[in-house]
Amino acid sequence: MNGVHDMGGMHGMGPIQPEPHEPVFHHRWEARAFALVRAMGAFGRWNIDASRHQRELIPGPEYLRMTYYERWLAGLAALLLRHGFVSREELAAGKSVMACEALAPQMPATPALRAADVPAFIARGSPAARASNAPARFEQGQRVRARNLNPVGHTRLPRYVRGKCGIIDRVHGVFVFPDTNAHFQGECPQHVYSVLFEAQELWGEGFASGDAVYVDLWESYLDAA
Amino acid sequence: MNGVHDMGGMHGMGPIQPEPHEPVFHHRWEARAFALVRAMGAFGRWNIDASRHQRELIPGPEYLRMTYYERWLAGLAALLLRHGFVSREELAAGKSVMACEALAPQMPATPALRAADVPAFIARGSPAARASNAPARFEQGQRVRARNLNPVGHTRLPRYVRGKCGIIDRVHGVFVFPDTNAHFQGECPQHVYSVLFEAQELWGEGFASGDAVYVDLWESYLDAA
Amino acid sequence: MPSDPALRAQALESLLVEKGLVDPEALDALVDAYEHRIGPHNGARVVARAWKDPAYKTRLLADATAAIAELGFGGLQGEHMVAVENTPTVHNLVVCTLCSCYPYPLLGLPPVWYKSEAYRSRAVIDPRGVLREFGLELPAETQVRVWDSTAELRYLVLPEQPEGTRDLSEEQLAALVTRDAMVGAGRVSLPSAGEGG
Amino acid sequence: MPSDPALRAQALESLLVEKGLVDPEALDALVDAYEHRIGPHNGARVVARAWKDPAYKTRLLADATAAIAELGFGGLQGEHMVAVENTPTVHNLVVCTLCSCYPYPLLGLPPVWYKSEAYRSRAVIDPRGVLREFGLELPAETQVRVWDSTAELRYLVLPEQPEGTRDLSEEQLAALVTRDAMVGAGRVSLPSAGEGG
Repeated sequence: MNGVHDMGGMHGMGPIQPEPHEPVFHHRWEARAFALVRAMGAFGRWNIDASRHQRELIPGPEYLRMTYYERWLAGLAALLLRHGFVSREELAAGKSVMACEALAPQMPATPALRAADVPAFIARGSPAARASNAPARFEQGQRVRARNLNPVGHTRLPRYVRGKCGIIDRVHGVFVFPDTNAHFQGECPQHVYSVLFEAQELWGEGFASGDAVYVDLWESYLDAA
Repeated sequence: MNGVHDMGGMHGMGPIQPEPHEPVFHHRWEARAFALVRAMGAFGRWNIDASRHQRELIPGPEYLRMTYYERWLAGLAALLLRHGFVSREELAAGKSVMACEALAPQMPATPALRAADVPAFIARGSPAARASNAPARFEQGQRVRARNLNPVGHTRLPRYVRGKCGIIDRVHGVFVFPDTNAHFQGECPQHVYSVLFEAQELWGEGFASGDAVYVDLWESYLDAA
Repeated sequence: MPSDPALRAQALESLLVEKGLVDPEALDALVDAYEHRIGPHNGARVVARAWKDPAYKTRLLADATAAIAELGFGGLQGEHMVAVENTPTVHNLVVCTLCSCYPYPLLGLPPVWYKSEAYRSRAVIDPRGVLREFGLELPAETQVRVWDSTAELRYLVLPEQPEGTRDLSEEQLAALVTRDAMVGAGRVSLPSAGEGG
Repeated sequence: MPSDPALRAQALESLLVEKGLVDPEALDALVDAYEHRIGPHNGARVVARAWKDPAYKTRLLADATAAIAELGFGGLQGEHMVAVENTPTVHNLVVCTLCSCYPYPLLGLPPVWYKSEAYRSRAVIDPRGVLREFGLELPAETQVRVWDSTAELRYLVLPEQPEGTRDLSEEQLAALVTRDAMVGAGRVSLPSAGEGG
């Protein structure tokens, strides 16, 4: 979707403000929000693409008003609701209204992530590469054009490269495809490429010649050019 | 500038909510803000392009949070300050801190617009067409490509047509050029064209064939294609 | 400046009046003009005339600014007009994606929906979806033309005249024409059909 | 849900704990891991090793995931790593325009500036201006390469080793390496030069 989250190339977002000696979390609630998202993600009822898309669905004006972890909280609440972990009433009340089972018969009643399992959970991560014998359609050095796709659903093809020509810089391998995975329509793994776009191709004459932006793009985002 | 104001083609801005029997103004302050902008504009110290650009300079998150007339108020306050009509202290206090002359020697002390002159002021408007013998570079039916320009300053070339091909639908005549006029760098009049862009050219396959968007573009925004 | 826009507007007005830069009666006159004098009834007169008078319609489509001036309309934010005609095969819709440009002399000040981010963003990428939200389902074979008011041209949609209204007077026809129809966000229908405006 | 995010987070946590879905000690452990165990000191070890050991550097640039795993790092949000090398003629800068992807195992959680709209929007269109705001003025002949983390690859910038540090130990070198330098928003300098991050 062409949401405000897709902000590469925009002006007017204010100055960059590095903070010396910045703490990992600025407020305790941020730490809890971060951990809640991870702990509930451990149930495996959704995936990282669905989770990102849920945050993108926050309406533009609200998205920009919120801080990073406010978006995480909003996205988590929406996912919990959608997947039957909590009811709207419970979210409003901040406490259990009825047994979880009553809402969704398959619902677990024990945490997916125990304290003892946290180190292994972090160490394991959630690899998105998939074994595949599919041949790569493009090879290093090949000229490609990013397709002009404007789906209403999730995509990782940013607006600023659509329609632009680039060069395959490296072939990363085969990865889960977010555009389907975010909507629970399957992993549909595809090759991912790092594509080099010259700054002048992206932004026009007058930009520094030689400067470039490298963007990781799935095969179906690209046409030979 | 690539600000959030340039929102053609975005998703996620919420539903459209027509309001039956909508009043012209929803609050008295909106009416006063509207009229203040017009009355102060009558001094001719700035132009409509500068006025639009001033509103575009509202940082993205604030721009989207504000209502239409809040943006007008914010833009007006910034213009008044910038052109020496009021001081920062006066804006903060909401009352005169020192004589206007002390701030800017050339400053007028009488209103530019009197009640009796309002009908003529509205009837006259502020035509942007300029007499010119310059030949039009493009003619009806000609294929053009919108240039990929990404200036940090004001422009009326929306992002969604940049790099896209279209057909000259009509030649409107010669008009003041906003990209210079907004920055008080002269009117630099140019031909303006209505350019027909096919929906599929703008948004890709899958969009309704035959549907089109017509965009009014200045000559220097276009290349022959 | 206070955070409440009402207080902010009031503070700004009293400051500018105090400094002798603004005549509060000029503000009253401006507000009065757009609340009581200038509005969609102007545009409706142009549309009704075009429906009744084929020669006028020809002039309107060829040079809208001049044809509209014949009825005494023009000026602020209508200095340069273009009229586009809806037909059984073409539907026109007007938007201003970059701000909210609108033909004041014919339609008055724009409604909130026209100025909304939702409309400004979606009209050019999903005009059929937008029209659906206005209750207008267009057949696939109808061509949709969206006019993005990026320059100082202002657009008036000349709606299709509803069936069975040939015998109505120009005044009666004008009473049927809604603001939304002149933006392209609606059709003109007979009173019985009922359409907001 | 309450409008204050702190109350909202608390309400959500107590609801999920009450429903038996969340172990609060698991939350404590997650927070503790990123507050005390996982951070830029990890990435600094990788950089220092690459500076000291040319064979390691070759492996890091060829297969960063494997080379980083040699030092025991990897996992969540660092499953697939790429290392890009700064040289006197090339400067690399990492961003995630679409959200805020960041190599957790090497750098910990991203700082606010990295997640800011300002950085996400401008890094790809005005990287030199962005770097200037970080106090880094790049000569025109230096090529700027911006890496937009749009997929599940995570990027580590291998900064240039500062002059006069050949004799330092790997541990001493690691102490010089800043987070900003590993994102490409800074250079590594000697302590006397002083650099935040």
